[in-house]
Amino acid sequence: MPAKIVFHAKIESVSILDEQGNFDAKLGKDVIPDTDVVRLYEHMTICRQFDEVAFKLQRSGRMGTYPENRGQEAVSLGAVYALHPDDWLVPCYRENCGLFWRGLPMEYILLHWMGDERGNEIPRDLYMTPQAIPIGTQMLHAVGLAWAGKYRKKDSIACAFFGDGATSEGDCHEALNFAANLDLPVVFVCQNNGWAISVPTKMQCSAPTLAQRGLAYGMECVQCDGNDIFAMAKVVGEAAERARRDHRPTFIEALTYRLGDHTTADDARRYRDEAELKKWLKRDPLIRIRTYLQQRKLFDDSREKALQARAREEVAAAVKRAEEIAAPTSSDMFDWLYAEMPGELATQRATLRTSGLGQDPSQLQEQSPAPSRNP
Amino acid sequence: MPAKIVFHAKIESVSILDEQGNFDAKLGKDVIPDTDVVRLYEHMTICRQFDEVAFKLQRSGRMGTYPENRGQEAVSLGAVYALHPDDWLVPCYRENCGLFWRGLPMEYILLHWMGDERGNEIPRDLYMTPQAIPIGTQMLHAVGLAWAGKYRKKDSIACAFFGDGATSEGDCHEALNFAANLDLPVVFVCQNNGWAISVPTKMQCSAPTLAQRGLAYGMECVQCDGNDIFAMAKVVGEAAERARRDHRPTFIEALTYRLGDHTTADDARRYRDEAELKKWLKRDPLIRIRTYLQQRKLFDDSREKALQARAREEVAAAVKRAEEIAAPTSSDMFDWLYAEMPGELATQRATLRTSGLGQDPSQLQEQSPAPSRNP
Amino acid sequence: MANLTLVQAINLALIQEMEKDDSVIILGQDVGVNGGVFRVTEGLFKRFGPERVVDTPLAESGIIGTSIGLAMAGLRPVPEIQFEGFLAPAYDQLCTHAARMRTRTRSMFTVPITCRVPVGGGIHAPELHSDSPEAIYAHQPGLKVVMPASPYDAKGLLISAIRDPDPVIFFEPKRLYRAFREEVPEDEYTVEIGKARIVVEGNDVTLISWGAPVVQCMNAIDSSHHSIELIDLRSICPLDTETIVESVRKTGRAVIVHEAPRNCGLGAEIASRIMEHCFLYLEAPIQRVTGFDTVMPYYKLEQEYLPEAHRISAALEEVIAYGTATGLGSAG
Amino acid sequence: MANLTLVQAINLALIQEMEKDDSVIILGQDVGVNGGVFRVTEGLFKRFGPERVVDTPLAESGIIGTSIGLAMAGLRPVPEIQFEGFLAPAYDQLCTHAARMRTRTRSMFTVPITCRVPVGGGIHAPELHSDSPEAIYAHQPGLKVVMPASPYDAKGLLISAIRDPDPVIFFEPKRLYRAFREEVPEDEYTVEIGKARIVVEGNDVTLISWGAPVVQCMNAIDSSHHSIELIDLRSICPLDTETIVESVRKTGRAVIVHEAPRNCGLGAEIASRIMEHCFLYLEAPIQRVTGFDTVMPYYKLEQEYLPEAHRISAALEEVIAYGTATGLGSAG
Ligand SMILES: Cc1ncc(C[n+]2csc(CCOP(=O)(O)OP(=O)(O)O)c2C)c(N)n1
Ligand SMILES: Cc1ncc(C[n+]2csc(CCOP(=O)(O)OP(=O)(O)O)c2C)c(N)n1
Ligand SMILES: [Mg+2]
Ligand SMILES: [Mg+2]
Repeated sequence: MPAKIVFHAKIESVSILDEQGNFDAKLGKDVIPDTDVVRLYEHMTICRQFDEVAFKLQRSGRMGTYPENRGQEAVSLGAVYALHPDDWLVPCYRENCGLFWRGLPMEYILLHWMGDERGNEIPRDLYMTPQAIPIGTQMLHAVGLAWAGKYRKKDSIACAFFGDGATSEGDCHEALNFAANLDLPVVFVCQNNGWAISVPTKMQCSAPTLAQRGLAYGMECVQCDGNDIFAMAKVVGEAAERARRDHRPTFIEALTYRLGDHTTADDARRYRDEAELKKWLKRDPLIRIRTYLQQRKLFDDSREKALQARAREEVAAAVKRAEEIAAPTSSDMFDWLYAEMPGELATQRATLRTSGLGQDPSQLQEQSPAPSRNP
Repeated sequence: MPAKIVFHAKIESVSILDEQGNFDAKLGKDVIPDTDVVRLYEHMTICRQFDEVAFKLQRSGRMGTYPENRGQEAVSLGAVYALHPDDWLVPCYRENCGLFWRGLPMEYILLHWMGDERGNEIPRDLYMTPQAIPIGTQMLHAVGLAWAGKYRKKDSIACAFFGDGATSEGDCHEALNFAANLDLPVVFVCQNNGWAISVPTKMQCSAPTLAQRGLAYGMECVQCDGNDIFAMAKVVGEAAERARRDHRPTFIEALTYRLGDHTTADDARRYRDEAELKKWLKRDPLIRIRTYLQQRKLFDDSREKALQARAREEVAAAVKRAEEIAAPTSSDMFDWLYAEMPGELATQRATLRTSGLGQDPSQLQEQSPAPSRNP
Repeated sequence: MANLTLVQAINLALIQEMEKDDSVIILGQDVGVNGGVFRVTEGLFKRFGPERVVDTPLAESGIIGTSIGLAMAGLRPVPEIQFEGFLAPAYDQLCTHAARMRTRTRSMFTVPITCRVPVGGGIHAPELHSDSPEAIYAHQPGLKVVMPASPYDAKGLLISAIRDPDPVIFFEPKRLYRAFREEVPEDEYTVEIGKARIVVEGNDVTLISWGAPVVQCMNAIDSSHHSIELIDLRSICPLDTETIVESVRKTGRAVIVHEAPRNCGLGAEIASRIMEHCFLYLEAPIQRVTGFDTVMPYYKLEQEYLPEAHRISAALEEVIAYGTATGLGSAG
Repeated sequence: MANLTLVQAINLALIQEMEKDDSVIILGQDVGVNGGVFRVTEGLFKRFGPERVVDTPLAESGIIGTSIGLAMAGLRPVPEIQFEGFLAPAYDQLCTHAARMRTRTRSMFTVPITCRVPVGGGIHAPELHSDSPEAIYAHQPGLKVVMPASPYDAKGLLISAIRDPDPVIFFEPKRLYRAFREEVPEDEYTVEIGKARIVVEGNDVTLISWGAPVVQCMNAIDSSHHSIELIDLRSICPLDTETIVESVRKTGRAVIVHEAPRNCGLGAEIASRIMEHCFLYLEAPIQRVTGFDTVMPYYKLEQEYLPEAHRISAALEEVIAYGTATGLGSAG
């Protein structure tokens, strides 16, 4: 058989609650109980409020660059909902909604974007790593975290989040490859939001799907509607189970969309078609889940009103907490470099200078000018 | 349709002349005319002799580390045979056979491993880049070379060679991704020889094939018998045509085997099963092509004898040429760094020192000790 | 003459070189329609089209690696890396290949790329958007490294870099992108790579810097009553030892200012060269006013990290005073 | 006590730390069955099994990146990078993450990895197998960098490195792997990171080096009739400024020797610190005997590139003679 087929593959795309509000009862069975759907909706609403307030903080000069999460909330929320509380979360910077669900106080994210490292001083029992600024690098950490869990025979796994752009970085490939070949329990969640700043996804991946990245590694891979919290929860739940049971990784492409600019430093109107945005505004994950609740009479306008008020309150309180934290002092720069501070650094810390340190003034008094040592 | 199939793929494996000498007449039709098969066989035989002699040169201290090519000759030879003379060849270090076919004088390879940069001073009209030592890095250069050809609206393409190990490097992924998304005419030839030093291929890729690496990029990909020169020529020929015609890249996994140690610094008995080696010795590409010729009476023992003599002669002559080249002089270190030599470097070159350069002795005479400039 | 910002001067240089030579092409992240995140390539996509101004995948090693291939084939690619922190993934291709290709092949292959990279702190950017890695690349033989501190030099140096037959890393101090304007000739001109510029002449002490801190040096000079000679290096590698040495032989004292951490920074190399060449002229230890030997902090503390004018002033005063009080003026 | 080569001393240290602490695991290319291309991990796979001695895919960024994750979870990974030339692909993970994680998270996450890397020239290896990139990593705050020059120090430093709560790059001078043997205690012991070793005491000049050139320095001393003090740094970062300064205040003269190119090499930092701290004691300009500012050549010329004993001797003689002839002994 000279030209035989040696490998077959197909990629599935999973959707449960679609844009029109249709719910696939079979696929969606038992994925999220109704009471949780309400809680998830409430949480998403608060996150949306957080996003708006963060944006305004930047605009009014109270915070640095901020990347809006708007429109992508269901991805991380559905994922984190489906995971165990001690599964590692390894985010990029559009996963606020999932991180808050896990329990991260909102002021941490604010502090981070306010240029304060204390925003990354995340309690270890939250099992999450700080936001990753260098794109595509954090997935390798997820692989290591998952590996450590396996080595210690723990039940925990790791879930890495990253964008479509991140899949172009070599580190992404190395992470997927390590996980696949070393049999490590990692769930890779790619938030395909259509853009990497101004560059459309097709320049990161001209293949029909991003999900098929995983085929290269013989990894399970699947596409799903990232604005559908049911699909997210289901797909991540299955991937997590596969990881826990078989130590096998999964690559998930979550189709979503960045409704805002890339960050507050960006202006998407320069490169993005208004029509595309309009189309996606209708697919807003928040609208979709609200429709679901309304259809089932699980939520109404009065609860919505109360929720909006609560959202405003909670976010305002978080802003207050973030802004009330005393500014860092210059010694903070030095105090966290190593477990023990080297002498030279201690001098720099004490003097806040890099010059003059060697000019021991006593030299001038005690010493006669450079004694000749030659015979 | 909630869980719809959004992508389908399959990988083919191509074989024309198999281990038993069976020739697939349909697939093999017009791939290599008989007269060329003879020439290719002769060339491979000479390369095999080159490999043996190079190995001995290392063992007798006349050359540094050398990576034997033995057993993999058909891969690069079949590929280069199928390409145009101005298609870029971007090799790793097991492509001697293909490079010599293109016209690289054998002494270049010797000089390289003798620790002499002149082994890389490859005439530009051979369209080949120097051997690549850092694994996985050269495929990006192939992408750039192909891009330049496309930009200049030339008909030429680039063909990159690399091992199974190289596919684990991030750069490999970036190269494939650039080629796929920017529509560049590159043929990627992966020599899957079973090992990366002591690490078996399954640690580089636990998927059923390495060929499926290409699926991640929506790239054409195919596996073929790398010890079958017909399969190589056919598959690369088709890929080259696709590149020239559509500017689309192809990923080819050539199944072959490293019959020797990794390099002369390695001892494969430490990690490799003798039985595996024995199995592959029977698949030696040289035996296979010889069988083909014998079956068709295109070659006989007397020609073989003459060929062996010619091989010894040609290789000995190459060794002589390499060894007769005068040793480099120390100034060679400096002369090729930049187009123009910076002043400080010229001083280092002239003095062969890095110390004392600033101690202008005239200072000692002309100057009185450090005049005070203060008022 | 036009009154341009540094961004505009670079933009103009790119336009002129691209019009002159069709082997010049631009590639990188967001350089196309978006005109670059700092708008340095604004308008070029429209002017030169998608074949010459190319948005690439998000992969720095890929951008530099393919640029190397493009250059080996005879083009003159001008890749942009978005921030200096993201030059790190390309470190391998730059140091392993770009820097060594000519030597390795004895000039059969060369790598005339100009890698543009915004550099340095001071703009309240997130983590890894404020570093100064110039010494890293200066330590790799085979690369050239430049960093202009003014619109005029930016244009002239960039044109030189693009025409240079070897790889040049062109660092653009982002803090100066729009900090001030300067008269810049509309015609093309070059500023020689490897030549420093004496910004202010003086006799008491030599102040040496490059990039954004040059402005801080100016501020320090403005507030001093001493006669300070300010040298803007412009080229990090090759380094203009001659200009530096000549100045320090005149002044007997030197202060070096840079944003990168002190340890193994370029300041150490400059101080060493001065010491080697001016040993008998030195009246005070050479001082380095630099970033601290700790990670560049998030932006709330970046001002404390950077070598701002007050720190430069303190060092200048100290160096000038050194030895004079105790009559040890000629002891050093 | 056992009479061990440097390779054996490292191997012993690995065994002892792995027996003591099951959070220590080894990962890298060919470290398993094959025992590493230099046989440094020989026998460990058999002894500790495939879960603790792990062959990985051929990807250096992957090796360091996953090690960072392992360390963040509380393990103490000891990744091996096969040659220093192939540390470059891991530069980004080392400098962007390993070095910054503690600072970025205010110690909530730490990265106690020990990255072992053979380093330096002199063994007739192919391209990119003979470089000395230590200054690059020293310039990145947050990393520690060490390089032993003897079996005794190798064992003690490696144990310190593995126990260190922060990332350490452990450079192993491959030219010394089997160059000589030394008595090494069989029990575990540590050599403190950040402390240099005075190898030979002397009064006329201070000779400073680390790694393989230490042996060349010894040869130069053996052939000299002067009283030379030899300091083996052992730790590149943190640097033991005190020991250096104390010595140079005694001798008034210094020569620094390293294999890396001179420009922006560690020698510049050391010379600068000496100049800053010993200005009034210096009787001659500090000299640097180093690799040249050109690409490390292929092996036919490597001996000409390396700072061999004759070049060290020449610099020593010159520095000692400096000033004495003309009576300028106290001028520096
Ligand atoms: C290594 C690296 N290169 C470049 C950047 C600059 N940058 C920040 S975000 C971004 C786009 C990321 O796109 P994607 O991964 O799709 O994530 P998204 O922002 O869409 O969520 C770029 C290029 C960076 N942060 N890191
Ligand atoms: C970046 C890099 N890492 C490590 C090495 C050391 N090394 C040389 S060859 C080799 C194995 C290469 O395996 P593969 O790509 O399969 O090629 P093969 O030798 O089997 O032809 C390794 C690890 C290297 N040269 N470059
Ligand atoms: Mg995106
Ligand atoms: Mg192989």
